Amino acid sequence: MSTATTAHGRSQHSPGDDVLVEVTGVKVHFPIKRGVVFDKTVGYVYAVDGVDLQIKRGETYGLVGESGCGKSTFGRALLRLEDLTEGTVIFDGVDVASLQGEELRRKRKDMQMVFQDPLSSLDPRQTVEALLLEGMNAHGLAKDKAAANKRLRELLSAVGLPAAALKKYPHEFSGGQRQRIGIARALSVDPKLIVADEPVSALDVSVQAQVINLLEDLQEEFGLTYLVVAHDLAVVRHISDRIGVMYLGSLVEESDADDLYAHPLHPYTRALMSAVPVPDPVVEDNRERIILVGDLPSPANPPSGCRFHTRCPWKQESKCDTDRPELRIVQIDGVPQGHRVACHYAEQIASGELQPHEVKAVATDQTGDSSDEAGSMFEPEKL
Amino acid sequence: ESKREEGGKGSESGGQSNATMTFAAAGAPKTFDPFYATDGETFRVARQIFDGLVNFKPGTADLAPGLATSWIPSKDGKTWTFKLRTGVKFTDGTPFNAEAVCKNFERMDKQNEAGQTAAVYWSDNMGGFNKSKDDLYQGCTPKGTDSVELKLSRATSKFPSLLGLPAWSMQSPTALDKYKANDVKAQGDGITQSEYAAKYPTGTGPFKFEKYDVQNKTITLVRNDDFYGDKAKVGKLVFKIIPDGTSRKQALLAGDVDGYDLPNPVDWDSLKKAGMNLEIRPAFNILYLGLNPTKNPALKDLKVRQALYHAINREQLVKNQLPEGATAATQWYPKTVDGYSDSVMKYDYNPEKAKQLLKEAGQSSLSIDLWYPSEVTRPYMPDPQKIFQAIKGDWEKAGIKVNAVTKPWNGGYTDGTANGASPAFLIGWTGDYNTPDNFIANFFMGKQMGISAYPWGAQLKKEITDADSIVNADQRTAAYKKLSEKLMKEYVPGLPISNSPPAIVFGKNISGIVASPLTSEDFATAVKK
Amino acid sequence: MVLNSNSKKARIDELAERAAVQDGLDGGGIKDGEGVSLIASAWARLRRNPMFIVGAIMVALIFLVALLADVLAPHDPTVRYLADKVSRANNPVPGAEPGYPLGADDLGRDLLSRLIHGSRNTLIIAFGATGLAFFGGLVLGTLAGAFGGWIDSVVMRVVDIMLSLPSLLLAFSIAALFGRGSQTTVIVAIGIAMMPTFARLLRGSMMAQRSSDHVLAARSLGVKKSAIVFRHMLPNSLSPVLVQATMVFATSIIDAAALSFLGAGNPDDTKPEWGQMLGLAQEYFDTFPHMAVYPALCIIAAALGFTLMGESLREALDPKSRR
Amino acid sequence: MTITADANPDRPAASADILLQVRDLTVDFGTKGSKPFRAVDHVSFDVRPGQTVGLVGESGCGKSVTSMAIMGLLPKRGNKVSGTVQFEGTDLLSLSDNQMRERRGRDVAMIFQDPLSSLNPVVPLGIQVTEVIERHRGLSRKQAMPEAKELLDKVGIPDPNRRLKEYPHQLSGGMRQRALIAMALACKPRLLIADEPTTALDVTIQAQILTLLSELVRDSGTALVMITHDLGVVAGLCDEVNVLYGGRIVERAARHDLFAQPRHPYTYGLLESIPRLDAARGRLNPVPGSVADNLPWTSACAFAPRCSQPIARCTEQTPELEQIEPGLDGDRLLRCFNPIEGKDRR
Amino acid sequence: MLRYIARRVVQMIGVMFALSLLIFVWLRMLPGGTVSAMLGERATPERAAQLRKTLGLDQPLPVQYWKFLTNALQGKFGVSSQVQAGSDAMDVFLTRLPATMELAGLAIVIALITAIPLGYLAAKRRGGIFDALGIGVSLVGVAVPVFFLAVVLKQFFAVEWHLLPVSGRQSPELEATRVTGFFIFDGLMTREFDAAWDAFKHLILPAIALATIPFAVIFRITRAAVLDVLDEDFIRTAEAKGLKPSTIRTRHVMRNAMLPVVTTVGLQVGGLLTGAVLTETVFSIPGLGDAMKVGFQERDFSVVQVLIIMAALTYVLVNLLVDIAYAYIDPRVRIR
Ligand SMILES: Nc1ncnc2c1ncn2[C@@H]1O[C@H](COP(=O)(O)OP(=O)(O)OP(=O)(O)O)[C@@H](O)[C@H]1O
Ligand SMILES: Nc1ncnc2c1ncn2[C@@H]1O[C@H](COP(=O)(O)OP(=O)(O)OP(=O)(O)O)[C@@H](O)[C@H]1O
Ligand SMILES: [Mg+2]
Ligand SMILES: [Mg+2]
Ligand code: NI
Repeated sequence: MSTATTAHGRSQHSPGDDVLVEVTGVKVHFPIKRGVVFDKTVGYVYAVDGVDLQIKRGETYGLVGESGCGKSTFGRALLRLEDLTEGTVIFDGVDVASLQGEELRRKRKDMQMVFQDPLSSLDPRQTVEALLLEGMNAHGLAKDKAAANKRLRELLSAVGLPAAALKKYPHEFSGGQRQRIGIARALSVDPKLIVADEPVSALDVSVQAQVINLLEDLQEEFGLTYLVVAHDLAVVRHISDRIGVMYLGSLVEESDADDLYAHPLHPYTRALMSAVPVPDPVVEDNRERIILVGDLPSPANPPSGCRFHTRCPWKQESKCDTDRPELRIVQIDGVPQGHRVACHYAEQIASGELQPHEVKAVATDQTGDSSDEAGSMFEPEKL
Repeated sequence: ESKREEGGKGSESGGQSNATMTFAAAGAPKTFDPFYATDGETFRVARQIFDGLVNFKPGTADLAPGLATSWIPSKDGKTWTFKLRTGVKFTDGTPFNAEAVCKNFERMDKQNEAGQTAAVYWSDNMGGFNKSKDDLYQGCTPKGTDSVELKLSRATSKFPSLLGLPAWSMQSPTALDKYKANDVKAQGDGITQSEYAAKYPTGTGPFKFEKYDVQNKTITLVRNDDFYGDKAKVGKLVFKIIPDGTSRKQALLAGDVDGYDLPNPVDWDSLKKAGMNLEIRPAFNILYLGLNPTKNPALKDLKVRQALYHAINREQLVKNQLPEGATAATQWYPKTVDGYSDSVMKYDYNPEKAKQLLKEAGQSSLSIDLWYPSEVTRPYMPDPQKIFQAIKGDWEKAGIKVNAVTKPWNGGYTDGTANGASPAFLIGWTGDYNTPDNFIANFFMGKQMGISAYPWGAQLKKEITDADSIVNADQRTAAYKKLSEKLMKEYVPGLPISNSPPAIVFGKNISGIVASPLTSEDFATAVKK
Repeated sequence: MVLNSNSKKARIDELAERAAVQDGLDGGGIKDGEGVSLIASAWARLRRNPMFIVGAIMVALIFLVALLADVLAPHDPTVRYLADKVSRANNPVPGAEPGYPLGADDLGRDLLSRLIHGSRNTLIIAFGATGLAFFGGLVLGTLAGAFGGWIDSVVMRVVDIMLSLPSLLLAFSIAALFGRGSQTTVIVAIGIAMMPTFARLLRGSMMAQRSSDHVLAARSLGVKKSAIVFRHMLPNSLSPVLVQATMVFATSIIDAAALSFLGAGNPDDTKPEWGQMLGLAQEYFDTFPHMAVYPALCIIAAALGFTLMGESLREALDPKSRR
Repeated sequence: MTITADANPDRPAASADILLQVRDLTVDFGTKGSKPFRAVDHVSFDVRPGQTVGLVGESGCGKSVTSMAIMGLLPKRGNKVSGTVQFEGTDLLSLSDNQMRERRGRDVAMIFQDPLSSLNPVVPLGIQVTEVIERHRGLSRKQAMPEAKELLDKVGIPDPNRRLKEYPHQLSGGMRQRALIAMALACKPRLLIADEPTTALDVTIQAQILTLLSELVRDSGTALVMITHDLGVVAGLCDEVNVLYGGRIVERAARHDLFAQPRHPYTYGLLESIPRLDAARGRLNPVPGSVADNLPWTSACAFAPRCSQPIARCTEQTPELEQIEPGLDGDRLLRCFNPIEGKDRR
Repeated sequence: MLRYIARRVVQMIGVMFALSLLIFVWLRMLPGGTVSAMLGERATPERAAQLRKTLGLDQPLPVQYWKFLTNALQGKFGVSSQVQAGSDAMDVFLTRLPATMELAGLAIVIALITAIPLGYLAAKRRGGIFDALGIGVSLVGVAVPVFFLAVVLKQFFAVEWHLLPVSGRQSPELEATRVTGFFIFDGLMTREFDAAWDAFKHLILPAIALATIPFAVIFRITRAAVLDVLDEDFIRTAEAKGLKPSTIRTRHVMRNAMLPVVTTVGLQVGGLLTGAVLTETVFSIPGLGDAMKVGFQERDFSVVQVLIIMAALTYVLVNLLVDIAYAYIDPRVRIR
């Protein structure tokens, strides 16, 4: 590839300052319904609970967090595949959150999605050709047969698949190839933004690297903007320009990718970082680990105050369990501007003034966390 | 431990035994008070526990003394005096006497609204209730203890044969009162019977009602040891309800039951071969093809009706589709009925003649809707569908176009035909007692056949009523013979098809039962070996 | 609700979902040429399944007989050739004789010809009833599955009520509603009685499709709703319904027989049909068992053929069995 | 922390300090009917008491099948297992079903990838823990209960008394995995096989579980066979690492050696494919193609089509697993005609 | 759980109400009716009108329905005109329920005790002799019309070989005491063991005929469920723990495999009722199926109405019980 020789694939296409997506106060709450005669809403799953962020044009924004923290839901909400409970999403100057019907459908051309499971996201009964043409037809991009054909070939070569793939069905491909088809489909309508929800989690390491490279190349070539959702911090760090760390429905920290590794400020980020295994025994042997106790609390019943206080080794007597910290810019030496964190004591922790202490694990009850229950507990989303 | 008595044991004296005879019934009796019944299942049971004032000679439809030993009408035929049997007691101990008879009649005549609709036999034959103008019954006066006088509003041939029907059974007045026999209520879709009818039917007959086990569908009667006549030969008589025909047969063959009624004619042969006692009753029914010119004006022409008649190969139909012993009908009632004429006009099978007659009537391309019922079998019509097929085939051979119309018996068929909605239809009748009136009055007085559409319609109705009110039996018989001839020659309001003998069958070890044309066998004479 | 609400529904939904979830064969390198669709690969599996082959042969034979009935049948099934031999009293069912290998029925019509023509009417009933149930269920299920919301609620409540009645009873009472039985009433009765199962099955798998990733993907592509329903959801939901249809074929033949047995079938025997022949032969069960046994064997063969096909189809389409 | 410098597979069998000795373990699937498929191909390795041995490789390389074959858990039909698995001198493969049952859970225990599906959803946790104690130590359920409680306590499950009465779905993922570990350790087995024990878990939970495992192994002296596709996990935990490709071991080394100087192009490629958290590295250098492209080992190197530096011999001959010059921590084995030379990754 | 039951009960009431309305209207749309059934050949237009008036059938439908509903709420469901003339329709249901329950109960027991072990063995030795046997029997069970099978069984076992009684519930000669109406139970309770045995013998053939379809279904489900469970990871865990095969079979395989089986058993209720109509006809058993058939044929609408509603209610109730049983076996659905 053309850029393969450069030392680093990321961000030569230096993102401009112009903001493509501006998200403010986005909340997505799923009602929990129950009742004897009629279903009443008895509570909510606070899947996304107040997220503000900006994604600049051409940049890759990475979103990390543990399973169930609301990353996917946020990604879908951004694309209006999920109805927002609150908040606005300004995409390219338009508030997507308020769009409806046909308008929204047209807007979809500009924002696309790549899914985690490459097979289940492809209709098993359609050939690759039909899959790719569908979006083009929906937006009037395949004007005539010849043009469409040309475009199909372009797409396939862009994702590194042979033209023979067109007549095949998804189940005839390997995992990596399927993911390429998924990416080609997203590209087929010429979007500005691609939300990639765990695009490589289901893939083997070697294939994962191929897809990561592909994503980077495509960004270069088409000037795409990415929101990459993943739970693998190393992957996110690798491909992102900016990273947001999510915990229980909201961002706890946000900064440039390199800066986050250099200066993790939030206790949760620190713990996360220290937990990621590194394929280097020397590093591993000398690492200092912050082992968190307990599990992620249920998003249906999030803790008060700082969402993280139940597991935080730096938790203080005051404030933590009562006041919910804002995502704020901190003034710490060596920490560049634009590093935001949602912790009352970020400065004190950074300076070493506060030291971690032992945390007693509280047993969390896992109710309603398995997907089949969620399926029957909640009405599936509307079309 | 249970307190059940051990069946089958006990002394055997005077041809009597304590044996149990089990008879398979096709359905459950609708009630045990025969006064409100119309179904044969009720009547069969009622026969065994009740007696009427008059009775029928075993094996015939002729009258015989019952609880009355003799009777005489007045000159005008409106007052009848009955001499009663003495020393008879109901099974609850109430003496049978003139007072009891009158109480019975008063009870029958005095019905509330629901009772009036339920007492179909009474209203059919008596015409009304509460001594109203239409009511045949006008009063009962005891003459001493052993004689009563019944007053009628008009003379009729029905009397006194009618009193031999189970509906006119004499029932214990004490029990009737005590268990509120007349307390009949209409509720929702049905009519609730009294406690009397459900649990305490009390009569003077050879058997006593013991119990009806609804859950096992069995009715148990036990011998009435105080019976005035010959005591029953079996100690216990059980009716086991087996609705499925094949099962009844199998149960008999397997020895589970000792007999059943109306075996399917296709089984007669095999039953006989298996050594069963198959009793074929004299035919006392008729299958006819009703015609209604109000629905198809072509039928107004006598020639058309005659043509239709000539076109039916009744001999073959009888052979193919009807049981052994069935005969092609020549007139509107069977041979055993007084008033049957041997010199009626005969309509032999002759498709050519039929065509000729139709041509003469200008109806060469006659097309007719022929109705036949589904979901039913009748003694006179074991398989309506097949009889229909046969007639249809015959008619088509004579160039008549036949449109099949079929409706479930209870799902519109009887309704439709009764209301005169069908131009041609298959239906029939089983006689209740031996008078022509019991047949023809039923056929021609209603809307069914659209008699009024004919020029002779009113006349026929009058002729029927007139014949009925002749008091002298011989004169009456003569009048009916003439009427029968006229019906077959001049009127031809419909086409009598056949008389089929119903059978009853018993196991090898059962004897002594005399088959009755009225299907009212007396089980008291049954002997079980 | 966490509990599986009404279990019949739940069971149907589960089957639907299971069949709707697709998993794939791992593909190797991309070879040239046409792709192999799921249907094609299912077919490839089917072809090797002896159960399917036996079933298909049985069904094909019946179809063949039905198509060629006019040629194959030695006589007209409605003409009473042996009427003269019939005597209810001592020979109700004429036995075999030259030209009439199985003898005649109780009206003197050739039994063999009636059996042969019976295949045609039996298939008409089975086809009619299954088709009606299928399309009715398809419409209801699609409505409910595609729109959700109150349409779904209303449709499903009706379906629930129908489901809570035993299907044969439902058919029986629908047949009774017409008063007079005919081929059409039998078809309609059985068809309606079978409809709710189809509706539920389809709705179940449509629901599973609705929340599936590939439908989400189509939505995010901006594909029109109708296209999503008809191009993605419906085709992917059909396989359990198709399997069910094959099964209903078998049951509808048996149900038609049961209706005749209960006296609610088609009384017009000029269109012979096996169920009806069996029903009408009731009175001969013990005296002339062949009258019942022949049509019964035909019914069993047909039902077995379709069941075998259905079972093997289910296996072929069930992703779980692709191990 | 390597116990011995001698990792030669050709050592005399069943030497006293070898706990598990796997020799030429081969598993063929589809013995009749369908196309035969060799999932595990002459795999040999040793495990010493207290040692942690890693098996790494991408999906489908035969890791799980190897472990299942050792445990005798492969289905009875449709496969053929050959070779020997000497455990403390007995060949496990030659044991009868019943004899094997006696040993499983007592001498050799195993934990699996998906902690939810690996627990019986309709049986309370307590019974699932005690049943193994009852089975192998002849205790009654009543006697076993306190032990179960202690076990849960030991693996760090808070409020064990309550948890014993609960069902798996009421526990979080990490807790379920802890419960599985508790069951595996209930009879103090001398060998524990862990098949991707943390793959289904979040990183923070993974860290908890890995820490727990290494502590338990250290405290009890149980040997551990760690199966994973995550080189990071191996780097932190294993004494010796076996890299599998297409059912064969392609490289074996002590962990420091392996990561410092990967010699097999596959190992090297894997390491190059992984984005690292601790360093902003250049563009990833993935191994091209995917596992499905592999050739059979019979007449060539199965990795050749994906290899970064294949030579002619690679497609003509099958390389053998051979001892190469000792690494920093001891002997190492390699199956390659054209190994990577002189790339020190430190 | 309680809330769930409450919800289901409320739903049930709604369904019953809708159903009663539906059936009421529907039955009254049927041609013919009680009146013609009661009168038969004796029907004349006048008499029919008279009867209709007496029974209140001449009133507008809504009025009739209202009357029916208010009566029904007081526990009066109308009077049977044919099936058990004069009895309250609910009594008809109650007197006939035991017969059908005995029959259906024995049938389901037969189906369960044969299908579940066979299903387990078939799955465990997939492709083996038990598998083939089970599949064969279940295919035949589905393909042979119940009534035909019933007739064949009866012909051989009762008529030809005289091994079992031909029809009915109990020999009347025994004069058994009636307590609950469940003849076998009554016989055992009153120690009339001969009566219980006799009633049981009467049940054998019909129950076998009726059991074929549930057998087929339960067998198939058990087989599939066991196959599924055998593939589950926790079975592997259990094996890895070295548990005894019997422990694995009962505690781990069957417990889980029972889940779909339990649901299926509930679903068989409808099928059993359908089958009961046919077998009760063939064996002349005075149960609900027989009442249903006669009710329809003779247009005994009060009875049909009650029977249909009760059938639906039974169905819903059984399934509620099944759900509760399900919750008992499966802790995952036990929440709340
Ligand atoms: N349609 C829905 N209805 C109700 N709750 C939902 C729905 N979708 C997601 N949730 C809940 O919202 C929370 C966040 O889910 P989400 O899928 O966004 O998490 P995630 O961070 O993507 O996790 P993962 O890494 O497992 O994909 C979870 O607790 C989930 O159960
Ligand atoms: N029962 C089986 N029948 C046939 N092939 C099998 C069977 N089990 C495993 N295989 C095949 O054996 C090979 C090795 O499988 P195995 O499960 O050991 O891989 P793995 O290394 O554990 O992969 P993963 O990381 O995905 O768990 C795979 O190609 C797999 O398809
Ligand atoms: Mg997600
Ligand atoms: Mg594995
Ligand atoms: Ni890069």
